[in-house]
Amino acid sequence: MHIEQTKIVSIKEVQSHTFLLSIQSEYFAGTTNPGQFFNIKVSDNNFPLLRRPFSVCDVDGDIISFLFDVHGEGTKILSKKKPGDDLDVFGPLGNGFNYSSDFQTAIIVAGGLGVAPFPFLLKKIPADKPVFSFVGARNSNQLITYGIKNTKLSTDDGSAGFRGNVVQLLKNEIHNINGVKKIFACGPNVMLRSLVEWTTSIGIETEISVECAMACGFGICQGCPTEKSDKSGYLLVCKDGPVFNSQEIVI
Amino acid sequence: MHIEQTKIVSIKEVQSHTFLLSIQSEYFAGTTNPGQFFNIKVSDNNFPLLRRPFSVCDVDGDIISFLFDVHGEGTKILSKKKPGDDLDVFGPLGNGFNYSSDFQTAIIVAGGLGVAPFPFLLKKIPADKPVFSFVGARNSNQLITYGIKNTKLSTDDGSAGFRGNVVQLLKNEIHNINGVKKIFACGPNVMLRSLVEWTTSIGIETEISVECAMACGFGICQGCPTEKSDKSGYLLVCKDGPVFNSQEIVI
Amino acid sequence: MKELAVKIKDVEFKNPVLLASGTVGYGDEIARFCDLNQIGGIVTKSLSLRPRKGNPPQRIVETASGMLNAIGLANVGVDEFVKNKLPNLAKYDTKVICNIAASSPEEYVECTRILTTEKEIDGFEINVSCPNVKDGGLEFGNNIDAVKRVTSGVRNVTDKLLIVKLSPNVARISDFARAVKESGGDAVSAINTLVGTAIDIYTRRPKLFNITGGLSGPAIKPVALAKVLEIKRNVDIPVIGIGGITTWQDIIEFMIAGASCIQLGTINFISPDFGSGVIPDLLNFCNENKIENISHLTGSVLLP
Amino acid sequence: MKELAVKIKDVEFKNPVLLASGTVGYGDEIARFCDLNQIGGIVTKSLSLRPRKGNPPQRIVETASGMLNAIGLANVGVDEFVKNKLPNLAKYDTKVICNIAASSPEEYVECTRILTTEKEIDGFEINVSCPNVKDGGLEFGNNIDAVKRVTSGVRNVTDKLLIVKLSPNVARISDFARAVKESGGDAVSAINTLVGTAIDIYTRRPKLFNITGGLSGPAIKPVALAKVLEIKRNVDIPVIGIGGITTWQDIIEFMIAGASCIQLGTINFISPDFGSGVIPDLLNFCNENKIENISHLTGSVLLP
Ligand SMILES: Cc1cc2nc3c(=O)[nH]c(=O)nc-3n(C[C@H](O)[C@H](O)[C@H](O)COP(=O)(O)OP(=O)(O)OC[C@H]3O[C@@H](n4cnc5c(N)ncnc54)[C@H](O)[C@@H]3O)c2cc1C
Ligand SMILES: Cc1cc2nc3c(=O)[nH]c(=O)nc-3n(C[C@H](O)[C@H](O)[C@H](O)COP(=O)(O)OP(=O)(O)OC[C@H]3O[C@@H](n4cnc5c(N)ncnc54)[C@H](O)[C@@H]3O)c2cc1C
Ligand SMILES: Cc1cc2nc3c(=O)[nH]c(=O)nc-3n(C[C@H](O)[C@H](O)[C@H](O)COP(=O)(O)O)c2cc1C
Ligand SMILES: Cc1cc2nc3c(=O)[nH]c(=O)nc-3n(C[C@H](O)[C@H](O)[C@H](O)COP(=O)(O)O)c2cc1C
Ligand code: FES
Ligand code: FES
Repeated sequence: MHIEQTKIVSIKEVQSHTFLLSIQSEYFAGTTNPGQFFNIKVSDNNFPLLRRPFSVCDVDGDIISFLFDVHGEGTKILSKKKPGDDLDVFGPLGNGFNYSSDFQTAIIVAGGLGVAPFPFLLKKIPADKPVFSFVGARNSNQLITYGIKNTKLSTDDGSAGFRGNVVQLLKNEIHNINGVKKIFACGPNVMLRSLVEWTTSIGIETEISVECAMACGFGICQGCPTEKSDKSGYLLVCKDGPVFNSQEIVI
Repeated sequence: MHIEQTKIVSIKEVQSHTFLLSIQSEYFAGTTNPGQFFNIKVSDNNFPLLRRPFSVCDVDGDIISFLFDVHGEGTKILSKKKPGDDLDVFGPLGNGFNYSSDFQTAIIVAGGLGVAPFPFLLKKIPADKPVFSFVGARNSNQLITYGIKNTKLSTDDGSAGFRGNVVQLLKNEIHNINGVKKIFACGPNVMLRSLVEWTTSIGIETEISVECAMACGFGICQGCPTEKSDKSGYLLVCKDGPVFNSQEIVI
Repeated sequence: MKELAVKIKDVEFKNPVLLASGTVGYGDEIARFCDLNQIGGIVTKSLSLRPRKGNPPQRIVETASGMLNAIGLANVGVDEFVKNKLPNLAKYDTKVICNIAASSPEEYVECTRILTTEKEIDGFEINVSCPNVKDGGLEFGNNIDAVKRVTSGVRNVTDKLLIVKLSPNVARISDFARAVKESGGDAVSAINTLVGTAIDIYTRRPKLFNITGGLSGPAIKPVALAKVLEIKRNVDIPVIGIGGITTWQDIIEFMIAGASCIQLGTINFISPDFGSGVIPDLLNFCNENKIENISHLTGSVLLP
Repeated sequence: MKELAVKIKDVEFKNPVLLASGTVGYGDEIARFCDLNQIGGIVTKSLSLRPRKGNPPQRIVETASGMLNAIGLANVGVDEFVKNKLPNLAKYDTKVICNIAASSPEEYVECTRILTTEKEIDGFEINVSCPNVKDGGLEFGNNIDAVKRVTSGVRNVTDKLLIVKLSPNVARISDFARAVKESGGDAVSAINTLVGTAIDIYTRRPKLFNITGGLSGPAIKPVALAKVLEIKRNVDIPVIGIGGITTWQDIIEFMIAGASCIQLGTINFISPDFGSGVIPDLLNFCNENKIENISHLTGSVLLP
């Protein structure tokens, strides 16, 4: 991990308010694992003060991409950047997905912008292992499937795919999926919570990428605690995560 | 005076670190006098918090121009704007030059970026009155003569024009200028002070445009006092100025 | 617009948005931008018995998301105010609160005695907390007994709404709020500015003639909010929240923390139209969240 | 680089740049970015006798040019620090200051007694000012007698450099600095964070689990600077300046105001390389301005 002044190669609005930002960095491209994140300074002044964390979305040659939503002031500033602009990027940070563990079939579960870390993960999952993806959103306008393959959709209002949430959809479909399964999930905490409750009960290994407020992103501020499952203390989302095995923490 | 969301028509670096910014506004073009200023919000967030004051440099049709130097963070942000960008402009503010008083010959005295208010003033001075301009700077790289006519130059280091300051230059040249004179001056306080000392002693009417720290720019914060000549209290630079008759205030 | 009306003592403010002392003069200039008929009230620049010139320049320094000021209570004085400023303010359908600053308890009382007979004045805000004058101001604001003396002295000469504006530059602001309540004050305003400074590193001189100044603006919002919350948790007195408000969300946040009304300060310098412009946003929030009257927000913070 | 050396008591810091407690842990992670050999010193996260888990999330909220934290003194405890953290710190050619936080005067003394025998520790910073724990912290910081008791208690068990870190959440910080001096302390650090809060307007809950937190970052710089100046004008004791430093100019400004050394806090989260990166800028300033030793800046402010 280091801090690099990168150049923006491209920035595209892939969906209303959702942007795909690409930067060039040999070092980052060579050292990043799916599920890791970068802490980006969106301005060169005090506003906003803190860096903003974004999961790596994809790596292609020496191009790194991030998929982000315009949420508040920081992402608004980011969305207005232009190709050629400088970008101060710190990473790669945290621990990514473990895609080489002992499973036969990968299942991707993404809520909303939770798809962000998966294009890169999908590239890394060994080609002989089938992948099934489940993506959910409130409605069809908010469905993002950028870079995801073999996908089943759900929307809360039924405007696309299954009507209901993505965990229900997965429950309905799981019997069609064979082999020793491993779930990789990212999305809102409520989604992760209901997913993990269920996968724990039926014993499917699950890795989740967790979000929370962060200041430093690399373990010096203690600002991003998440409770250990045994309640003996806290792990740090930025350093011990953001990807956790669902058994490690209380989500 | 009002607040208007204007569009930037053009922005050019006329000299290293000096920019000419033009916006479009019928209202401003129709209501502004030379020497008045505008208070510009250079960002749409808290950084920087306060507006930045700039003298009107020129008005051409419905195009208003400002000439500015990159000084600190605010002007840095401003210098990076692009044609088509929005700009939040408040004005016209304060009182401008009185160019219709009873004089026969106008003398412009500008130090550094003090030339800013004069292109517009020169347009307004009745055509039958001759104008002599004196512009000074540290060295030839810092000399700005944008929009100024009939100009004599001075530089501290002699790299262009007269070697010395602009007030000395004027003293040397004043005997060549005939008629009832009126001086219009803008520049650093030290320059204005030495100018006014001399013009008071020889009785030439002098108007000076003064700069100081400002918060509101329209008289509500009391942040911009300048002492009255009789020391009985303060005038406000933003509301009673920024152009003062040199006899009104202690510069 | 009854949804937005707020009552403190017997004064009904049209809505909880007031303009803060020292940031709108006596209403003359701001009225071109902020429709005073649309807002709850306006608080005058601090008035003293006699006019004050204020401090020599430099009076203002910008800081990160904030500004320092050391105006030094420049004001026209009570008499000139009544003669030439109040008539203009009286034209608007809004509440007029006179802020008073003085160098002695007697001067506070004297100012109030003179002003209270003016029917256009709806209440007083006693400024015991200005950090920028030698005499008066902070010395009172840091001394509970002085605050009590001033409050009860002023209470004796007026039946109108009596607000005391507290200094944040103390260890426990709620002790001062309690003192105000016990001495007959009707409400407290929190906060005035925080003491701060800035130095020119080349000349090595303070940037402000007064050496220190008062910090205001978004930078201080978290501090102001904590002070409002502290008062609300400890003392049963209406609080007027002030400090760094620049959005309608900030106003709601202050009310949830405990404010009955709020005041807008530094934002007037940047967006002089914010005061009246924000009213529809407040109305909208109340409607969307089915809040019958905005005062139901006051102190509604849910604490663990 | 002798131009930058600064001495407090018998500890010679290579330069006035220290890393502030709680913002660099025990030096492990920051060392990848900031070359600890290049800076004056590092102050550890506050240590307590036993390990502390700290507060549940949310512990952090960003604010205008600042941030609130309510970490709650999460730390490994004195024993674990000596066993597993100190050896790593000892590898660097820099001064190591242990910051201590405790719930009782006795615990402060006990921690110091244990740590003072470690030769790798150059001094102590006693944190009487953490706003984020129920027991200890602010209560001590607001009480002059408690500060005196803690200072003299700790003084009794160590001859090493003894710094007391003061709370800004008091009316007159210089009274506390005087108390420290009178009780045998060698220096004071100013400031710790300001108490602040933030509320979610939709859930109406404080954003921080702890309700309030400590405000740090550029927003507080003017306040911190005023506190340093206040101490310098009133008490003859070395001051370590802290609060909102993000540029080399800020460091110079704090020194001119009265700081002997400074500490970097929040900036480490944004630019972890700032600590060592800023040293050449300081050197440059001294050379350009013909300042033989940077300590000549300390307290050199020119007041009217
Ligand atoms: C490890 C990690 C990976 C992420 N990956 C992505 C991604 O790939 N794409 C994407 O669009 N977004 C991602 N996010 C979320 C993204 O960081 C936020 O949307 C962004 O910070 C919003 O910034 P803003 O200034 O626009 O919003 P604002 O709401 O104005 O400001 C954000 C502020 O809120 C705080 N905050 C509070 N809760 C949270 C939370 N749960 N998550 C983040 N910040 C919080 C932050 O500390 C920050 O200071 C990720 C977050 C984390 C922690
Ligand atoms: C009436 C008036 C007219 C002006 N016209 C022009 C112009 O036409 N062209 C031009 O280039 N500049 C002009 N200036 C100066 C210009 O406003 C400043 O250069 C600009 O504010 C710098 O902003 P910054 O953020 O880049 O600099 P910074 O130094 O980072 O910030 C400026 C801050 O310094 C404060 N400040 C302190 N002293 C002064 C002072 N003497 N003048 C201005 N601000 C001060 C301001 O309040 C502001 O908060 C004018 C100033 C005034 C008052
Ligand atoms: C330039 C200026 C002048 C002020 N003058 C006064 C004053 O005369 N009396 C007073 O009680 N408060 C005065 N204040 C304090 C404000 O009323 C308000 O309490 C403070 O600025 C915090 O609010 P804000 O952050 O919204 O500005 C002044 C503030 C500023 C910025
Ligand atoms: C996340 C965080 C944790 C902190 N923890 C401690 C602590 O454990 N002990 C302490 O004395 N100060 C602590 N502080 C206060 C800092 O040391 C410093 O005094 C304060 O942040 C102001 O400096 P800054 O504005 O440069 O951050 C902490 C600050 C932050 C931001
Ligand atoms: S964000 Fe600072 S420790 Fe995790
Ligand atoms: S800048 Fe506010 S009164 Fe002049």
